[in-house]
Amino acid sequence: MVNLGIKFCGVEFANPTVLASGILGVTASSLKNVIRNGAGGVTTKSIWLEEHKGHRNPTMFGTENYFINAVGLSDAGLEKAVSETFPEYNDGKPAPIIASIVAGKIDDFGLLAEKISECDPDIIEVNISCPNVENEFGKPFACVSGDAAKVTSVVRAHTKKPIIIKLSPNVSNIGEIAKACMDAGADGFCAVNTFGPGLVIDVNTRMPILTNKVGGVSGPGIHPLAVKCVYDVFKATGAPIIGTGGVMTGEDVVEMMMAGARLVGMGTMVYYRGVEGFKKVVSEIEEWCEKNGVKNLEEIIGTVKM
Amino acid sequence: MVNLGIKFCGVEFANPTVLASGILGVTASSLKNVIRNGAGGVTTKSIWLEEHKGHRNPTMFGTENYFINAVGLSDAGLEKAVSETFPEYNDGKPAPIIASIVAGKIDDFGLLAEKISECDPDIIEVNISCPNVENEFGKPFACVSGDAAKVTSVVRAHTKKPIIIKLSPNVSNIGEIAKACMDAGADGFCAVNTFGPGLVIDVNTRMPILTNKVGGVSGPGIHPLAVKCVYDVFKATGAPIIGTGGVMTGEDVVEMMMAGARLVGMGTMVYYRGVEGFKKVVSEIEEWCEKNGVKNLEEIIGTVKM
Amino acid sequence: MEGKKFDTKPVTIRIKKIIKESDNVNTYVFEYELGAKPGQFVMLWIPGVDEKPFSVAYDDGSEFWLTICNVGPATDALFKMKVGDFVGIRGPFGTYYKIDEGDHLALVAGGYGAAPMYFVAAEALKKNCKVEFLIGARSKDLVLFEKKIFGLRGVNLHISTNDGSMGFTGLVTNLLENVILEVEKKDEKIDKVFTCGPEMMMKFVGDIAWKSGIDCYVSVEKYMKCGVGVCGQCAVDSTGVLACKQGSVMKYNYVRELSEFGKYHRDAQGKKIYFGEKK
Amino acid sequence: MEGKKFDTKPVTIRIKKIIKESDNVNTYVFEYELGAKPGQFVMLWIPGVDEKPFSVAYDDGSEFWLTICNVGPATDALFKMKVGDFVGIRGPFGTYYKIDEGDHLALVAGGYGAAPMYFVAAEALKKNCKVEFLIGARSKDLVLFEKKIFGLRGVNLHISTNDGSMGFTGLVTNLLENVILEVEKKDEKIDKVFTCGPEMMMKFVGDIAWKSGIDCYVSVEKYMKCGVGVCGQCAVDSTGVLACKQGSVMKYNYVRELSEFGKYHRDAQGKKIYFGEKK
Ligand SMILES: Cc1cc2nc3c(=O)[nH]c(=O)nc-3n(C[C@H](O)[C@H](O)[C@H](O)COP(=O)(O)OP(=O)(O)OC[C@H]3O[C@@H](n4cnc5c(N)ncnc54)[C@H](O)[C@@H]3O)c2cc1C
Ligand SMILES: Cc1cc2nc3c(=O)[nH]c(=O)nc-3n(C[C@H](O)[C@H](O)[C@H](O)COP(=O)(O)OP(=O)(O)OC[C@H]3O[C@@H](n4cnc5c(N)ncnc54)[C@H](O)[C@@H]3O)c2cc1C
Ligand SMILES: Cc1cc2nc3c(=O)[nH]c(=O)nc-3n(C[C@H](O)[C@H](O)[C@H](O)COP(=O)(O)O)c2cc1C
Ligand SMILES: Cc1cc2nc3c(=O)[nH]c(=O)nc-3n(C[C@H](O)[C@H](O)[C@H](O)COP(=O)(O)O)c2cc1C
Ligand code: FES
Ligand code: FES
Repeated sequence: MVNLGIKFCGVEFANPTVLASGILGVTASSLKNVIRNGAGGVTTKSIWLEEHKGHRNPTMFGTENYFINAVGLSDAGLEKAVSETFPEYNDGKPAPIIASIVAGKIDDFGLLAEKISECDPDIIEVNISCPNVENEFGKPFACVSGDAAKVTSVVRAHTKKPIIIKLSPNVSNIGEIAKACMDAGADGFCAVNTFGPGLVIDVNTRMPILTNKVGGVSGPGIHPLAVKCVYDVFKATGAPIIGTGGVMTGEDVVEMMMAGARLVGMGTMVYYRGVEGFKKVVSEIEEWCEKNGVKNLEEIIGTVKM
Repeated sequence: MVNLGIKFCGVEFANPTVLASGILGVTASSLKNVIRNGAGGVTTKSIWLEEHKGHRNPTMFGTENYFINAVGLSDAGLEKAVSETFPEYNDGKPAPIIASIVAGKIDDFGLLAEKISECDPDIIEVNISCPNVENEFGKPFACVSGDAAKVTSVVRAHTKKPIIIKLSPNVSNIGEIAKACMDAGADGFCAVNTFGPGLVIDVNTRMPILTNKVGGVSGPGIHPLAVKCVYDVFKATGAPIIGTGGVMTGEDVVEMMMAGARLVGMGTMVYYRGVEGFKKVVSEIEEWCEKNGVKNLEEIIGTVKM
Repeated sequence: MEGKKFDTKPVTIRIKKIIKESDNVNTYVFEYELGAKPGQFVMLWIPGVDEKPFSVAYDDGSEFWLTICNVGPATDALFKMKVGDFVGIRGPFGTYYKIDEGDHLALVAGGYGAAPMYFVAAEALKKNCKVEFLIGARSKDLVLFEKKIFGLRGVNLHISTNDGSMGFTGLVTNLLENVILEVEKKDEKIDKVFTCGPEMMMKFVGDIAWKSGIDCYVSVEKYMKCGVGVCGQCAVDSTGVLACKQGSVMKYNYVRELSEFGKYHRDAQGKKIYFGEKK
Repeated sequence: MEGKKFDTKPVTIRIKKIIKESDNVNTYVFEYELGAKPGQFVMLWIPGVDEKPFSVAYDDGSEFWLTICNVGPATDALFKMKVGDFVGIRGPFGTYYKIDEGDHLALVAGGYGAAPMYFVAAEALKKNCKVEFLIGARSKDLVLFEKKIFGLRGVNLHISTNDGSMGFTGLVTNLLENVILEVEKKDEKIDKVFTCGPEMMMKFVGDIAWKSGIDCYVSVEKYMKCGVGVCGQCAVDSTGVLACKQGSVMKYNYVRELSEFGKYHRDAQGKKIYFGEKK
């Protein structure tokens, strides 16, 4: 019997797969449906203090090789999270839930963390890394280690919940930034957010396809880049990490864990394999463990022979 | 009749497709074979001053979504280029040739530029951006704008040939770096080199598959990221650019040109479509032009409606 | 390179023809091998404006139609476009109305729902079905596609208008009850009811079919962004199924258990909007 | 997810069995559905050491063999590995020996070339071919696979050794001339010559076949890094064709025109090494 359970920041997950933020995370019923389909835990879509309009469509599409999106972090705001999403999810709560929060001003992160803690999420994920916000507030906080640390310490001061920082891969020193966040009180990380941004042009109209012009790239084409980021963060901090980026199969999960992830996030996977993909991935992990004599997944974390 | 010809840094190319450096570029006969298969021009494998051993195999492999390599810039050195590659290529020279040069010390770039100029390449491409050299000399020159500019001015001082700088996508300010190179005397750019590096782990042995552990990622999965880089460099400099990264089809070429490329480099394409892919791509470009009433490819450069 | 199973990058194609159906409804014709089945939808990108879901009103393999009602910014921008202009298409997406050989079908359409139902009818005839085609509208000038449907041999067209300006006076649901009875009188039976139109109408249609013990399929049309099961915008309470993947066409047996169907939908930010509520 | 047409990530599998063929030649057996045709090669990754090309010595669909000569660091490391250890496989790559139904074939093997030729012979018998199997070696103890080949019914085994310690005394090329004559005497003819072995041997074999007007296929084995037509390391002068893609098995008609064949090959840095030259 293989034990797929993982303890992450003190929270027990039945298996290491976690729904990544922004995918199937609009409603509590959708999040529960993801758990019903096999995920070990879920992350909400990033929650703003106030209602936040995203970009107009097209906001996303996929190819055989990558997925690109610029949803623009649309959200109904804290009020909906507090009054609807969390109460509904917590009623017969099926698995741990991670609250993703996002803000344009550092202080708002503190207020959000405080308020969302009252909803009793298991973990708070601080999204400082959306690559599509470039035009709204300049560089994402995740790209400057000082900013990343500042956001972390503000959030730390406002909650007792475990906090993990969602890192951007679009930096040349992800390990350094992670270290700065650790020093500021982070309990762990989600690595990584989308890459780029990238640009896809429709050659007939000569227009960028996404209304936001550029979008964050995810999916199988960037997977090896994400694995390297996870390894760098693990090496720099040793902290618990939700390894995220182009994970499509049980073998990808195992690989991410060997690179240093304790949990593994999946978003774009549902584009290629459907929400039922979680079940498939989990059974692929189980199969691999059985074949390789791994009794407890904890054994494999960070074991890559570098 | 569509005119696919492009003038780049004063050099006439019969069509905008160029073989990227490091692919099928070991011998003159191989480079000529690429031209025979339809490319408008070729780039040599990066040439060192002295013989340079690369990494041991595995040095590369591909998946449906990306290609990863850490060849380690193996090369027989300047002597072979001077005595064999260029004389053989120039004997019945079928199309323009770009000499890619690489060095670990800034001064070596100058010496190389001077010597290689005697071989009469049409253009010199200065490779300051290989992501796999990290362990040998720290960060690549392409990741620090001061270093990039310094290399550029040293090369500038040693040759009258047009010089283009091969940029790295692994920076958060590619436009800025390009601008610094322009100010230091660059005539244009090749954007971009491979991404990352990335890491792929074999889950059975728990070993990185590449002997160098990490490798640069290319191919279709990173294409939108490369297009955005080309756009950024074009916007920052307006300079002639060889747009490179995940270009697989004639439509991808058109897209790259709309983003700002004058020529379009292809490397990994040959993995997916074979060397004969050049012919296919060129006829796809031609078809697109005919369908869209484009008589001269020059018309479309940088025309994306951003 | 060849397999394009997962390619949902919009393909830009030119508007081939625009047919005015009524004051604020146009049919847009495209020459493109879409390969849609009746009930499936596409995401239509109006470059520079927006991208929205629309049901396929017809697809003969080389040409397809979209019948679109001008209701807001995106559709309005589309109505200003001309033949030859480019739009982008992603799809076809979603489930479809499954037609079995020889079925006796009742198709119940409201509003632009007549368009996808026309597509169903056309396909049903190829499968030797008997088709009762019911259109409900507030008044005569809101009845769509009636000429095209009338032109389909083997289809019995039944129209209802609230104001009696055309056909039966009253609701299409009453008309449906009548049609079911009529068919029963002939010792025949309706095998399936397919319906597409305003959610409240589909709810009532579904309930009638349910009570009559007839399988019914409705089109669950929720706010859609991705159309491909990723964004979660179209997830339906309380099961969280995705209208763009498990739908839009779903069996009413299942739909009637959904706590949100016929009660509310959500906006682009995921906020509930109750039917009847002012936006 | 399903189509794996372009996946060349090494697959790590365990060594199932090691068979000692001679002092410095082992056959490694793997349980894996490789799907190789005779003449194709794989890239064999010895984790932590290197990855090198080796011809497939046999493949029955569920199991395949590699017959490997210990000549340097990578092969030496492999010889230290044990049953159950992991190695990585990419492939199969390259062209193969095409066998037509009922062909009368002469297979000429030198060194480890006997292994892939054994695979050819096994397949040829399935296609009702007559097979003359010629092995050339310097002496008896360097003759490989002769027992396995001897066990193939319908194959005529001909052996030559330079020192006469086994079979015909002399070069395999002389033996080939004899075999061709013998066959002609029976009013039959050799349809094709397939050869695999040291490049100089293959050159002489090719020339004999050429003079006799027999189609001949040789295995062009150049320094390979990628095996998939990308790195250009295996490009052959003066046409620049890739030994890993257009080869390794190529028609001698074409190969004899290559300026480098039988003259030089290149090292990992692309530097020429002339045959006979000390490394
Ligand atoms: C599966 C499906 C099939 C549809 N088929 C048709 C059709 O064949 N013909 C037709 O005229 N209309 C169809 N619609 C409705 C169409 O998508 C909306 O009319 C259109 O999006 C309106 O956009 P707008 O900017 O013009 O108006 P807005 O003012 O933005 O919206 C008007 C109303 O349209 C609906 N709507 C807006 N955006 C969306 C969205 N992204 N997804 C779903 N609903 C939205 C909302 O109810 C909104 O209140 C379909 C919707 C769905 C989900
Ligand atoms: C298509 C092909 C099929 C082959 N099939 C077999 C086989 O079935 N059995 C077998 O024993 N050997 C085979 N070889 C040769 C085998 O690849 C070399 O013996 C092996 O690479 C030696 O590596 P090493 O580190 O042990 O020795 P090294 O000391 O590194 O090399 C010894 C010699 O092997 C050759 N060699 C080394 N590396 C390569 C390389 N990457 N590509 C090509 N040649 C190389 C060179 O001639 C070199 O001088 C084949 C080679 C090719 C190209
Ligand atoms: C459609 C979409 C929406 C996303 N929205 C968010 C978001 O709101 N907050 C966030 O932190 N990350 C968001 N992401 C990033 C993902 O959580 C994830 O980090 C990234 O996509 C890489 O993982 P993947 O390849 O498994 O998708 C989004 C990604 C996609 C594809
Ligand atoms: C096998 C391989 C070897 C490469 N070697 C070099 C090199 O020597 N010098 C260089 O500037 N770029 C090198 N590159 C980078 C390519 O020139 C190109 O910039 C990159 O691969 C992106 O383009 P692509 O997606 O078309 O391959 C190499 C790429 C590959 C795949
Ligand atoms: S529209 Fe995005 S999940 Fe259905
Ligand atoms: S081995 Fe790389 S091209 Fe042949």
